[in-house]
Amino acid sequence: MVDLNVKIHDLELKNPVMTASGTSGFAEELTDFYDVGQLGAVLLKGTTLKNRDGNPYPRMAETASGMLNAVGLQNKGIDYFIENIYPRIKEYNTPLIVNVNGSTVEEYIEVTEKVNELDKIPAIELNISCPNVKEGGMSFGISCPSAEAVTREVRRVYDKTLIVKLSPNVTDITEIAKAVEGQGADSVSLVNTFLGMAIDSEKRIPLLSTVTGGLSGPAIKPIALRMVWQVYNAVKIPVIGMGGIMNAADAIEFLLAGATAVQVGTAIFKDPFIPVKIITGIEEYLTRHKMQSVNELIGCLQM
Amino acid sequence: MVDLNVKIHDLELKNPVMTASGTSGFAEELTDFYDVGQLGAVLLKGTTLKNRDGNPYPRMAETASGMLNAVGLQNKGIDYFIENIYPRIKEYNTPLIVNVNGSTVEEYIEVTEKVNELDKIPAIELNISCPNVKEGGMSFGISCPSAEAVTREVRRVYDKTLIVKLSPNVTDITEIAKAVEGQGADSVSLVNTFLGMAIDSEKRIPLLSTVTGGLSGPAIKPIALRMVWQVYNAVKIPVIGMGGIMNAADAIEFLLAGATAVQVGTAIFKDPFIPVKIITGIEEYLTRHKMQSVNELIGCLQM
Amino acid sequence: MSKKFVEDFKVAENIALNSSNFLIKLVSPKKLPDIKPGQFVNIEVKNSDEIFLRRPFSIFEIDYQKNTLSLIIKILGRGSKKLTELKAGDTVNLVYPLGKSFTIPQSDDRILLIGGGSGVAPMLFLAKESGLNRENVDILLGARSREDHVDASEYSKYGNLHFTTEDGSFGEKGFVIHHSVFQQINSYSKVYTCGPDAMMRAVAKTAKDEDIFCEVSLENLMACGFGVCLCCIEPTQKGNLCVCTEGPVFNIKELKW
Amino acid sequence: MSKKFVEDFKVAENIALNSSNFLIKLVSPKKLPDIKPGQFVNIEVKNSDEIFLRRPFSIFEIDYQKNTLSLIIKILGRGSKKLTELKAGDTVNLVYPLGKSFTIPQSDDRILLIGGGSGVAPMLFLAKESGLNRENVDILLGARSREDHVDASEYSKYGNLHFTTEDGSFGEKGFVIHHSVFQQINSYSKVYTCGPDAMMRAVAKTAKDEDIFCEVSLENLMACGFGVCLCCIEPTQKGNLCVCTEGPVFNIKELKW
Ligand SMILES: Cc1cc2nc3c(=O)[nH]c(=O)nc-3n(C[C@H](O)[C@H](O)[C@H](O)COP(=O)(O)OP(=O)(O)OC[C@H]3O[C@@H](n4cnc5c(N)ncnc54)[C@H](O)[C@@H]3O)c2cc1C
Ligand SMILES: Cc1cc2nc3c(=O)[nH]c(=O)nc-3n(C[C@H](O)[C@H](O)[C@H](O)COP(=O)(O)OP(=O)(O)OC[C@H]3O[C@@H](n4cnc5c(N)ncnc54)[C@H](O)[C@@H]3O)c2cc1C
Ligand SMILES: Cc1cc2nc3c(=O)[nH]c(=O)nc-3n(C[C@H](O)[C@H](O)[C@H](O)COP(=O)(O)O)c2cc1C
Ligand SMILES: Cc1cc2nc3c(=O)[nH]c(=O)nc-3n(C[C@H](O)[C@H](O)[C@H](O)COP(=O)(O)O)c2cc1C
Ligand code: FES
Ligand code: FES
Repeated sequence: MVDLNVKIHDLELKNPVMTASGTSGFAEELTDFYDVGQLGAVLLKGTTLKNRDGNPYPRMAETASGMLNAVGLQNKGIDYFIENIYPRIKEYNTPLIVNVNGSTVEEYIEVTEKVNELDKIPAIELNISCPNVKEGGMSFGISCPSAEAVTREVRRVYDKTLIVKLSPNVTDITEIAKAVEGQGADSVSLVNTFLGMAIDSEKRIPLLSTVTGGLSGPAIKPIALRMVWQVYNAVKIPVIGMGGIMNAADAIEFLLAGATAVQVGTAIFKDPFIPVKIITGIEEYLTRHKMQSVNELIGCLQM
Repeated sequence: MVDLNVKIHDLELKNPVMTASGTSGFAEELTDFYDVGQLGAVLLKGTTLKNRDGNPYPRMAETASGMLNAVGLQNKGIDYFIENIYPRIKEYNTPLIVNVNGSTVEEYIEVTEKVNELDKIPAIELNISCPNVKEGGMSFGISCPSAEAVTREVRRVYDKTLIVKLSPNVTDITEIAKAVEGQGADSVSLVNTFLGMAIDSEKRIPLLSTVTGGLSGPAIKPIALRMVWQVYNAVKIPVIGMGGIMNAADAIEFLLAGATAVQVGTAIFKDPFIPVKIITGIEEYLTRHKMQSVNELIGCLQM
Repeated sequence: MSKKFVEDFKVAENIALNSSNFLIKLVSPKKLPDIKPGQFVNIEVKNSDEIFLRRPFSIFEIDYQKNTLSLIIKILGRGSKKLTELKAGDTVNLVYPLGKSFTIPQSDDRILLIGGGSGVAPMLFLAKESGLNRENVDILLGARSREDHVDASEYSKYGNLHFTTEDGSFGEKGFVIHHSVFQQINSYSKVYTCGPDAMMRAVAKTAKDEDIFCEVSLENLMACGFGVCLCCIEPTQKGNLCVCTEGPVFNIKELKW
Repeated sequence: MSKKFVEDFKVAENIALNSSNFLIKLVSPKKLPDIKPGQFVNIEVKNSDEIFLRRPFSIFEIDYQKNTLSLIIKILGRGSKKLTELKAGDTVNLVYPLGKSFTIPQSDDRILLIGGGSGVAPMLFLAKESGLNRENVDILLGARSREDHVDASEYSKYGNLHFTTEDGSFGEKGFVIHHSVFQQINSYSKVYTCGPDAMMRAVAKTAKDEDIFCEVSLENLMACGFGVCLCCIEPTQKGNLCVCTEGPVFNIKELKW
């Protein structure tokens, strides 16, 4: 038996495979297919202080080996989550992580304070990288001062594992990573989606109601992998890698580049079983390569 | 008959379809397939002051809907070009544009001065965005002051059409575009490749000798298109768009987003006839949509 | 929430109904779960360098004995084209059953089913499953021309078939809302419709004006099909709802139409 | 520079030579250009969501009457696998003819052709085109085991066939450099080799030591195949050269081996 356990600060995971925020609902949707207790963790849908309707339809466009989305953080707000959803899902046998969003630092703080009270939420992922909202979101994640400010303030009110989710839409992602590490982030997760655009050449209109949206899927994997590798070499806190992971080989590439755990996002739309298949695939890989633990892969790219 | 002519500053093109630098050799290679006189222009292979061996093998890796390259500006230097290659190609019936590279501002200037003497080279493309060289290259293109400095100095010694090629590996490409416009660039071309990475999960080694390389192909199209649209809305000089263009529909999307002309790169590796097919395709599109001129498409995205 | 599956099916047959519509019958190695009219599958398009996501299609017919499930696929773009090229014996992967079904009529209902284009599929499925006597079921199918209609004659045992064509080449001339049975919309207790947006909106408008129960089945761009991506929304009285889980069937009163 | 083409061919036949090697015969609707041993094609792999670039394969046989061109494809990864699934009648697109050929022997040459793995293809092509009497041509083919050898018996009319297997199940036991004809390398005026890197390096080393003319055909990762991308380089005495245009055939004196 190989050992798949990994640790993200205080958070012990039975395996390094999480599902990404905004691509796995509130975990319940996945339970229609399988027991989510198999997963390393589930990142819940991006949550804000108040109800948000999100952006108008159309919100997605297929692209070469990927897709654009412009969901825009549609959610019913943190109070609705606490009252109506949390009670239904809190007994799932996997760590549930809330993806915290805000248009102002105060909003981030308020949401975090509320989540801090929830026994069964061992960690939050601070989303400072959503490209699909007008205020807040990515604007916090593309400059060091603002990324620092929001991390510092949220850290003050949060006791458990604080993961900060980074935007890839920057010149040097290691600077942002170091900035949030300096303000007490326990881990960084990367990457969120790349700002992209698609056009209907026949109708001469943008395919998304918001013109631009977030690019995800295998198309972005080479860039995401490079960023994970750069950040791994720049910070001391554990890195959570994602961006286009479709199978176990992809996940292992991220581990080798330095990720302690990975998140699977868009792949779930193609097949909700992919995260589970990746867990099995990593297990098989370790056995085949006569390794005892997944930790033997993390950061072990040979140069 | 529809009108395909476009103008990039002083440069009149018979159609808006160019082949991208580093993907169409010195045009001669394409003449093995067809008459390059059909093309709007040919961007010649990246040229430096002195001979460069480029990076060690392996220099490429296939990725989802794209590829990474780490060629590293292999070329024999500007003098070799002028003496040995230029005389062979100068009579081609299409504008030949030299892609100028350097590790220092002085090198950029020296190469430019030499190219300035060549009658049949009506324009240069200043490459401040190559991700595959240790010194110079992309480092000039990711900060406004350095992009400004090199553009200003090159502008001083160059009389003909000066195109500056921008890197997409930045937080805000419009700032760089505005910076080089401010220093006298006649046009900007974008995007160069995205810095990416690929790993062999079985062997646990990077697939490129240089670990990271430049991502091109359809995978990057949504991001490239977004950047072209942003830059078009930020500057007054003509924009040349590229990144993953594989067919006429793709090219038209870039024109709609604001590109006055497009460059076709990686697609040539799949089929060297693609640039020619795109010209025909644009012609057909204009006829089908009862348009007289390709200028009716440029920047005409309906919002 | 209800149990959903990701399963490989084999293509049993693929029949061209006309130049653009294909009937594809798929067989599962496993017992099919319970499936109701209005539900759909999300189908993987293999061996294509252009297609990344699955494509949703309404379920048209079910045979629980033979474990077959049929779809009617109309060629719209690249994915539907590729699917219509499937051959008997090929494997396709489905995520299913997805979405909510139509409200099954009660025994005293008189229903009108209005289908257009590929929306014919769930209408015929509903006719079959309605549990009503055929005289209480009217099926109105619209198309541009005679050759765009699929052969629905088998369904005359479940209801009275009526047709319109825009060019008058078959059935009554005009759109479905111009058909004589539609003029009697007040004689039905429930109206169901699936098809092009414009058609459904026209039907819904009359049904709303006349205050008749009416359900429509929306077609929307979907990424996941099971409620996790929030791409497939429709603005409703209760805010933006996911068409894939809260629909595709909606009562027109819920919508902002 | 010489004229090159991008052309659709039809698959005439696809024959499994053994479990991993396939002989694929392609037919062109047009007259084939002149093609020499050592030249290659860059072939598009269609209907795959994983493969973006073409894959290079040496030309194995040419029939100018029938306008056919054959390849021997060994399954290595995803692209070669997909190509070996081609069926008669399928269309494939080639960029060709690419690269430089082997130096055609002169009438007084005695030559040794050493092939391993998929490198067998250009060696047999060269045997056929050498223009020499069969007694002046020795063809030495190496493989792991009997079942890994392709049937080359037809080529005995162009030269004397010799075989090695690592397990001794066919021909002499060992690697090609252990074979008795290789021991007589001095009796040849020209040695040609194509196959796994380690094999070619071993052959080249002896040829270099013995100062015998020797050409090798390199296999390298290629993006374009016609000299524009500069991805396929080999460090040589003249600096980094493109394998696709300056090779794939190199005289070992040019290399840094
Ligand atoms: C719940 C549901 C049930 C459906 N049932 C059926 C059915 O039974 N039979 C059938 O033939 N079709 C059905 N459809 C529609 C079907 O999903 C689309 O025709 C198909 O996905 C198109 O894929 P494509 O790759 O061929 O088109 P693409 O090449 O992806 O697109 C071609 C063009 O059509 C547009 N388009 C594609 N899909 C949609 C859509 N869903 N809504 C609006 N515009 C779209 C695109 O934007 C583009 O302009 C259903 C859709 C939904 C959501
Ligand atoms: C000039 C030339 C002539 C060739 N002639 C033949 C021939 O006649 N018959 C034949 O079977 N093969 C030939 N090859 C090799 C053939 O091109 C590769 O086997 C094929 O491209 C592999 O593609 P794939 O998609 O199956 O492998 P992939 O899935 O792309 O790769 C599988 C693994 O093999 C490695 N690999 C792939 N291609 C190469 C390569 N060219 N060099 C080194 N490592 C590689 C990859 O890095 C990877 O680790 C030739 C190559 C060249 C350059
Ligand atoms: C439809 C969709 C919705 C998303 N919503 C969120 C979100 O609410 N919060 C967040 O941090 N990331 C969100 N993301 C980004 C993903 O979590 C992930 O960072 C990104 O998609 C890259 O990974 P992938 O390529 O595996 O999908 C969303 C992505 C998609 C495709
Ligand atoms: C193999 C290769 C070599 C390249 N060399 C150069 C170069 O020398 N100078 C340059 O400005 N861009 C170079 N590029 C970048 C292309 O010109 C182009 O900007 C990029 O590939 C995006 O376009 P595409 O997706 O159509 O290829 C190179 C790209 C590739 C793939
Ligand atoms: S398609 Fe994903 S939520 Fe409906
Ligand atoms: S493969 Fe492009 S130069 Fe050789």
